[in-house]
Order: sequence, then C-alpha cells, then structure tokens
Amino acid sequence: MLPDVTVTRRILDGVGITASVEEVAILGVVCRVSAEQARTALRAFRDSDLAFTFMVDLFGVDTGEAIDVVYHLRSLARDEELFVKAEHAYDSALTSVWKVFPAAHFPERECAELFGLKLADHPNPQRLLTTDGVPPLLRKSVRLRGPEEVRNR
Amino acid sequence: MAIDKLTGEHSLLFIRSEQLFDTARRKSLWYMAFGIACCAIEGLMSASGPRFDFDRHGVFFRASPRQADVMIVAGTVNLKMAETVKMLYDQMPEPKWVVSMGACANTGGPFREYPNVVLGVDKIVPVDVYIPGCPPRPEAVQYGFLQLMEKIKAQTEVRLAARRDSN
Amino acid sequence: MSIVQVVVPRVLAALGLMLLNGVVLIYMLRKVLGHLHLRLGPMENGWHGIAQTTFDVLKLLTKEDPTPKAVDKALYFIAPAIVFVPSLMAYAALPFSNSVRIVNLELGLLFTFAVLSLVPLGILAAGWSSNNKWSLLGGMRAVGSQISYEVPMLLAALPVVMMAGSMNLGDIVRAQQPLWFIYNVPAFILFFVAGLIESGQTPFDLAEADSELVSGFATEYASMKFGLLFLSEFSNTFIFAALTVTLFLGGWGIPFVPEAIMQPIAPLVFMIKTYLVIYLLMVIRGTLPRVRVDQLLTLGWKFLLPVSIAWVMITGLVIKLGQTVFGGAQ
Amino acid sequence: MSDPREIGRPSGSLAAPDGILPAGTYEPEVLPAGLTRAPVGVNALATEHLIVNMGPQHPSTHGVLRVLIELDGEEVKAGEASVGYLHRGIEKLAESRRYSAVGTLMDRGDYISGIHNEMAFALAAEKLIDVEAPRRANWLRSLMAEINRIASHLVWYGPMGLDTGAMGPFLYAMRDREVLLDILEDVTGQRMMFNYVRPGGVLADITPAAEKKIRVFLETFDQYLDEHIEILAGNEIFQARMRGIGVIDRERAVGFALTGANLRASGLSFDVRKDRPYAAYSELDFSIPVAQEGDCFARFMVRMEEMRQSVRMIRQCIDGLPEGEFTAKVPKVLRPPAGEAYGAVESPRGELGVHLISDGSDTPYRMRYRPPALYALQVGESLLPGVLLADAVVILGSTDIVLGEIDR
Repeated sequence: MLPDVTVTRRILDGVGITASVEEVAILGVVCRVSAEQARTALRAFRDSDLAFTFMVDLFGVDTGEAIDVVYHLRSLARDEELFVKAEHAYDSALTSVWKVFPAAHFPERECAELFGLKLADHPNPQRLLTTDGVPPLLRKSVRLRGPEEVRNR
Repeated sequence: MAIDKLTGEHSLLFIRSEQLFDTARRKSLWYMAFGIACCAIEGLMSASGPRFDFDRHGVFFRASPRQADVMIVAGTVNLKMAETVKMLYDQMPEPKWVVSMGACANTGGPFREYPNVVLGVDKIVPVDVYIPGCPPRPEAVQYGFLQLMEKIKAQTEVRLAARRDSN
Repeated sequence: MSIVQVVVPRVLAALGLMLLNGVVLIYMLRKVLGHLHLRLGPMENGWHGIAQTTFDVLKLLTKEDPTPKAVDKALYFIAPAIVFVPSLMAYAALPFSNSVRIVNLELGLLFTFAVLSLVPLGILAAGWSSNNKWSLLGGMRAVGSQISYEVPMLLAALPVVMMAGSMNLGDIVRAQQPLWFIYNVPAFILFFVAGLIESGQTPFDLAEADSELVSGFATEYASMKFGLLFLSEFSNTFIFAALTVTLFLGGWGIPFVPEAIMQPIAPLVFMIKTYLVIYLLMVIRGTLPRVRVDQLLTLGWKFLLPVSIAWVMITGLVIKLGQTVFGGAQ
Repeated sequence: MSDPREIGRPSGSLAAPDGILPAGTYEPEVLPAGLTRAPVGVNALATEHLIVNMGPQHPSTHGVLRVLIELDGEEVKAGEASVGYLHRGIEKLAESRRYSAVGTLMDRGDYISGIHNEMAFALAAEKLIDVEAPRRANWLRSLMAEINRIASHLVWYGPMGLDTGAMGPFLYAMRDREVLLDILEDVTGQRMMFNYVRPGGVLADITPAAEKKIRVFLETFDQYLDEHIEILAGNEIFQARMRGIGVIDRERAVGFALTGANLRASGLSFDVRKDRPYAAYSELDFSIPVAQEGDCFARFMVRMEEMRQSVRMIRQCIDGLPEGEFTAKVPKVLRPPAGEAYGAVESPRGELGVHLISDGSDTPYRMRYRPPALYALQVGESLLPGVLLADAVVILGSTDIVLGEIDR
C-alpha cells in the first residue's frame, strides 16, 4: 500500500527536486513540492520504477494561506498510493499536467475555477461547472447564504 | 357587440366549450422528458415504470418541448441551468403547466445555502403544483398530477364567476 | 354534378377511415406497448382508456400553434399536408372486398407505391423548414432510407404481380384463392423488411429516433400540425399492413370459403387481418432496438436490392417453366 | 464471434491474467476535446460542419449533460462535453455540516447508489476517529450495498436499451428495481436517499419483512437476469450496435483514470472490493468479471455479470449475517482529531473516494468527493471523434455516467 519513502525521495532527487516526503498517519505517504516543480515531479513519478501511472484524483484545498493542489497517484503495478501536494498562492497559475495524466483535464478546470486559480498550458482553459461571474466557491472566504437570506427567499 | 355577447370571454358558449377542452387537456397531460437530478429517477423513470404507470391517466412523455403540456422540474436548478429551464418553458405552447417536484425545485432544498443554487424554480417560471419531498415518492407525483387536473377543472368555476361579476 | 356526387363521399369515406384508423391505432399502440411492458396503458379515461386518443386529439386541436421565428414559413405550414395527403390518397386503391373500395384501379399497386413515395418529400420539407438541426437530420435520414428501400420494396412485390398476372389489387386478392401467396416466403420476407423501413417502424425508425434526434423531423411541430404528422405515420403503418395482407395474406379471402359467404363479411376479414399484422408490427416496436443509419443503408443496397432482383428472376423462371412443362393456359 | 453470454464471465480464458498492466502510457499530443470549428467563409464546394447541441434537455444524455457535437453528415468530428448544470456544492456544503449530517448530502451526489456514497464518507470518517464498525454492521453494509448496486445497474441497463432504441428492457428493469427499492425502504426508510450508513455502523437493523423480501427476490432474480441479458445481448441488432464501438484500450483507460466496470471491461481487474477490502468484502466469496475487448458490448456484459456476482453476495450475506450490534458506540457529535483520510468504495460507477480533511472541529475542513463518472465522461468524450451520431449516444450511455456525481 505505502511506497518506500526513501525510494520516493530518490526519484525526486533524480530530477533535481528537493522536496519533503513523509509518511502521514492514516493517509499515507505525502510528498510536498512547489507549484513550479509539480509537473516535473509527477512525470518523474510516472516514469519511475514505482510506475505511478494512474492519477486517482486531483483536487484543491484552501489552507487559509494558499491553495494546496493535491494529486493522488496510484501504482497499479505495485499497488501503492502516493499523495503529491503542490502549494499555489491565491490567484496564481495552475500548470496543467494533462500531458502526463490525461485524466487531469476536467479536474484541473474544476479546481482552477472553484479556487480562483488561472490555468496555464491547458488545452481548454475554460470554466467547467459554473457560469461567468460566479466567485471561486470553494475558497474559505466565500460564504454560504445565511439563514436570513434562505428563509426570506 | 351582440357577437361578443354570444362568443366573447364571458359568453356561456365560450365557457362551456372551454370546459369541454379543459376536460381534454386534463385527461391528456403530456409531460416533457426533462429530468434534472435525483427526482427525475422517481418522478419520470419510476413513475413511468410498471408499478406506477402514469400512462393510465393519459400522462405520457414527449421528448420535444413543443409537444408537451407539463414541465416537471425534477431537481435542483442552478444558475447555469436556470437559463435552459426558462428557454424550455418558453418553447412550450400554451396552455402549459409547471410541476415543481421535490424540495430542491420548491425552495432549493438541502442545497439552498450554496450561492450557485436558485432558491426555487418559481423564481424563473410560474409554478402550478408544488410536490414536497426529497425526493417525492412516485405516488406523491401522481397525487400532484391529480391536483393539477383538479386545478384545470376548476378553471370553469373561475370563468363562471367572472361571468357573474361582469353581469 | 355527378362527378361531385361520386367523388365527395368517397374522399370523405377515406378521410373518415383514416382518422378513425389513426385514433384506434394510437390507442391500440399504447395498449399493446403497455401490456407488453407489464403495464396497463391508458385506463382511467373511458372504459379501459378507450376515450384516451379522442382527448389527445381534442387537446392538440386547442393547443397554441407557435411558429418559431426562424422557420421557412411556407414549407413549415405545407409540410404536414404533404405528409398527410399522400397517405390519405393511398387508401384509394385498397380493396376491402370484391365491391367495397374507393376506386378500382388497374394499376392499383403501382399507384399506391407512387403515392406513398411522396411522404418522405413532406418529411424532408418538415425537417428542412423547421430550422432545427435535429429535424434536418431526421428529414435527411427519412429520405436516405426511402431512396434505398423504394426499389427493393417494389421488386419484392413484383413476384406477386407475376404470379397474379395483374397490378390490380383486387385481382391479386382473387388470384390467392385458395392458396395465399405467402408460400412465396422469400418475397414475403423481403417485402416485410422493406416495408418496415418504408413506414418507419422500429428497428428502422431512424427518422424520429427518440434517443438520438429528440423527435426527429417533428421536433419543432406543435399542436395539430404535429397531430397530422402523428396521424399520417399511423396511417402509413395501416397502409403497409393492408398491402401486406393484400399481396401475401389473401386480402379479404379465407381459403376454401366460397365468394357468396365471404361477400358480406369480407371487409371485416380484411380489417382483422390488417390489424393482426399491425399488432405484429407493434410487438416488434416494443421489443427490438434500432439499427444504425449505416447498417440500414448497407442492408438495403448490399443485401435487399440484389436478393430481391434475384428473387424476381427466380420467380419468373419458375412460372415460365411451370407454364412450359405443364402447358398451362395461364 | 464469441458467445455473448461468455464475455465478462470470470471463468475460463477471459479471467484476468496476471500480466494485466498496459504496455505503455497513454500520452496524447492533443486532447480530443474542444471543437475545431469548420473554416468560416466556406467555399461552395467545401462542406460545412453542423454543430449540434445535445442537451441539457435531450432524451439520452442521462440527466443534464450537454455535449456539443460537430457533425459532418452523420459522422461526429468532435465532441465536447459541458457539465455543471447540476453543480450544487456538495463539497462546499459538507464544510458546514456536522459529520453525522454529511451523509444526506452524499446521498444526493450519485443519487442512484446512495449506500455507496454514504459508505465512502463513513469509511473516511471512521479512519479519522479510529472506530471500527461491528461485524454485523459490516455485513449489513455489504448486503445493502449489493442490493443498491443491482438497483443502480438496472437504472443503467434500462436506459442503455432506450439509447439503442429498445423500449422493453427499460420497463422490465423498472419492475425489478421496484422490488429492490422495497427492500431498501423496509430497512432504511427511504427509496433513494437512505442516510443509512453512518460513521461507526448503520442506522438500523434488517427487518424480518425485508429479509423475507430479499429471499423472494433471490429466488426470482436469477431467471430475470438471464432474461435481461437475453433480450438485449441476444439480439443481433443490439450486438451490431455495441460490438467494436467505443473501444477503450488499457493505456487510455489508465491514462484517463477509469475505474469500475469500465476499467474491467478493458482488461484490468482493479476492484476496490478486492484490492482495498472494506465492509465485509474480505469475507465474501465473489469474483471480478473482466473482459478484454474494451468496447461497449464488453462494458455491457461486465455490468450484467456484476449483477450476478451481487446476487451471489446478497445470498451469502443474508445466510451468514452474524449476530451482534449494528453500530459501534460513537458520540453524537463527532470531533475527529486534525488529520486526513481517504476512504474509497467500489460504487456501481467505479472507485468512489472521499478525501476528508479535519481540523478538529465538528465539521469537516474539506471534503473531496472523487467522482468516478467524471473520469468516465472524459473517456467518453475522447472516443467521440470518428463515430456516428447514434454511436455517440451509445458510447456515452455505456460508460454509465450520472450527472449528479459529475457536477456534485
């Protein structure tokens, strides 16, 4: 289930990325890279011996200071899972990884739209779920409708 | 003037013929096959299935809005969908009715706090029958249709009352 | 004066028959499909829902008739008529019995085919003028399948003409006494398949494929214009079934029953047979999936056309051989 | 041509071999999305492409999917899916709901298979609060999940028939589905939105009436299932419509992160129930149907075979249901310690995961709902160029998408 932490770190070292790789309780192995290096790291993971060829999911998390984009990778050959987190500043660009993982196409659009990021290098950098003018809904700063507004609809 | 009295809006001839046509209308309510969310499974699919079989009442589906009499709004309407709902309503020929099915279509339901969700479909199109439930059972939808039929039937009384008022 | 006296009642009779047929057939379709699908079909309006279609027609009559902004107005208005009138005309030559018919045409079969081939013209007009892409696709499909199947259908009917030695539908029926032409099984199958496609029945109802083209060519039509399209579709079904009965199932006749007994009940026998064929069509409609458009065309051009030509030759050969060998004075 | 009834069978040569991994990675030069519009100012000889708008109101888009399709005659040149007509913020709303109330939102995500959605959330929450559901609860979960799986597959099977133009299967499927919904209603109290699987266990025990109904169902359904397969898969026209259409090879399946029956129809046998056992699946005896073809027909047969396996599991569950509590002792208001957890179940549409992030309060900090159908839709979209319009409908139908889940 869990990939070897040292092997994972060695793969990143191989492409010249120094990143923190640690085993988090409950979740598994989490690797933190910077936003610029995310694509290189993902490509390295995919082409490595660990063969993380399957991107289970891609989503964002608003941590309060920045947007963490989480790539959830799986190696079908070795049955291992890895989480790669890339920290993006608010309103910065999310570099597309669809060439590495074609599955990232829709989730990236969704993530960029709902967290207010810009899409870079994406074949179809449009909104996916909402119409123009809707604020980035999943950011913590966007509030839900209050009880008053709902009651006096 | 005389003609107007004979065939105008308050004439008995008009009211009685409309009564006949209202009978036809309420006995042949074709709904538009237009499901949005969960309610569509109950209100459109299960309802046309063998157990509930709305076809018994002459309630039948048409794929094109041009041939439909009733629009069942079955599900949450959000900002992106709202435009389509309005367009489909406009494409239906008169007389037409709207059944708002389920909590989401009535008020926004469990998703009412989300800013992207429209607080009830009645903000977009006029609604004739509201069916509560999340999702309403097919029986509830059937009851909603019976209520709609009652509502169409009651039109004659309304017209007769208007005739009395005008006299 | 006299021509009016002759023509008007006959046209009215055909119209009445067609409307009645349409109403009954729609009710029947809903009932048959309902029971086939473990349901009941219309039940509440009238005894077992028997008034259902009447209500439907009444409602359609009083619906608003919107004209979408971008349609080609002239064609949009005339298209339902172009569809409706040929299927009304096709009733003309149908022999309900030895004497009950609208006109006795020597080339009845040819006339029916010729008139029916006008229907797709109306469908194309409807599809084109609606200015709706689904309608256009539906109209195109209708014409495409029509062109592919007109010829095989005619060719499939030719063996019957050769066996009966006439194109008069009445003569064809009389020639089937005592043996129905259905013994010419390949011709029957070819005719039936081509006819299914001609009348746009399910597995071949590509022109108004519900799941692909919304309602096909009828998408933009509302109220009674839609009603006309709907009615003529059922009328075409009836005509196809009636042709099948006339050509292959002995028309109004029952084997070995003399003409004198048949005379009063012949129209009834004809109608019962026709409705049985329609019932078969409806069962097919409720069961089978739809073919794809390329499969339809392949079937038409690569299979039905050559086979029907071959079968015309074989039938002709057999008839000729029979005449030569037995020296029949046929 | 192999016998249609053999495809997807777990026995024989079609069973998943060990070397199941794709040879290379799927790395397209251009994503097959986005419309390459026909040149404007067309000359009279060039044909103009027709861009049709399939949906959001279209009989066969399975909800409110909108697909822009560029047609050259009947041939699809490009297709672009446009989703979001049902986006209603389940992920955002979960951040304001207590842990016990998120299940109601999850139900409405993939509305056809509520039990699975709840279970994914409950598994993630249980990992966070470090509670194990009792054995009986696990068995009940598996039982309900499999009943729900059949109900869900039937909702896919019926419209699959409608997509190809056959009306009958839809209504026959609805007949069987009503029986299943009766069982689910008896146990959970609702026909669709169950809120039955809670963190720590399940809401209620199975009732004697439901047990009786399940046994009646088990007696009849095997035969009905054979009929269901026969009426579509045994039909020449249906086979001609499905075979060789929409072939997803393994590389593409992995590249697009396909899961569930879609993945297994392409020859890869990943199944969360086997590979990451949850609930009672480690104790149940079942096999994973795998097909090698990867076309629409393989997907059809794999799903039909899955139903048969589900029937097997239901039989085992109802016979071997262990005694004991049906829920663990969990506090009314859950306050998991700060942390992250990922719980996944094999929903009828594939791997349905919930990534839960807690900050120690009584509501989740962030809940991510992994929608398997979103990934399936991407594959469906990538298969559109080059097929006929009628095939496009079939391809989208065969990937079994549910828009409530795609849009959330």
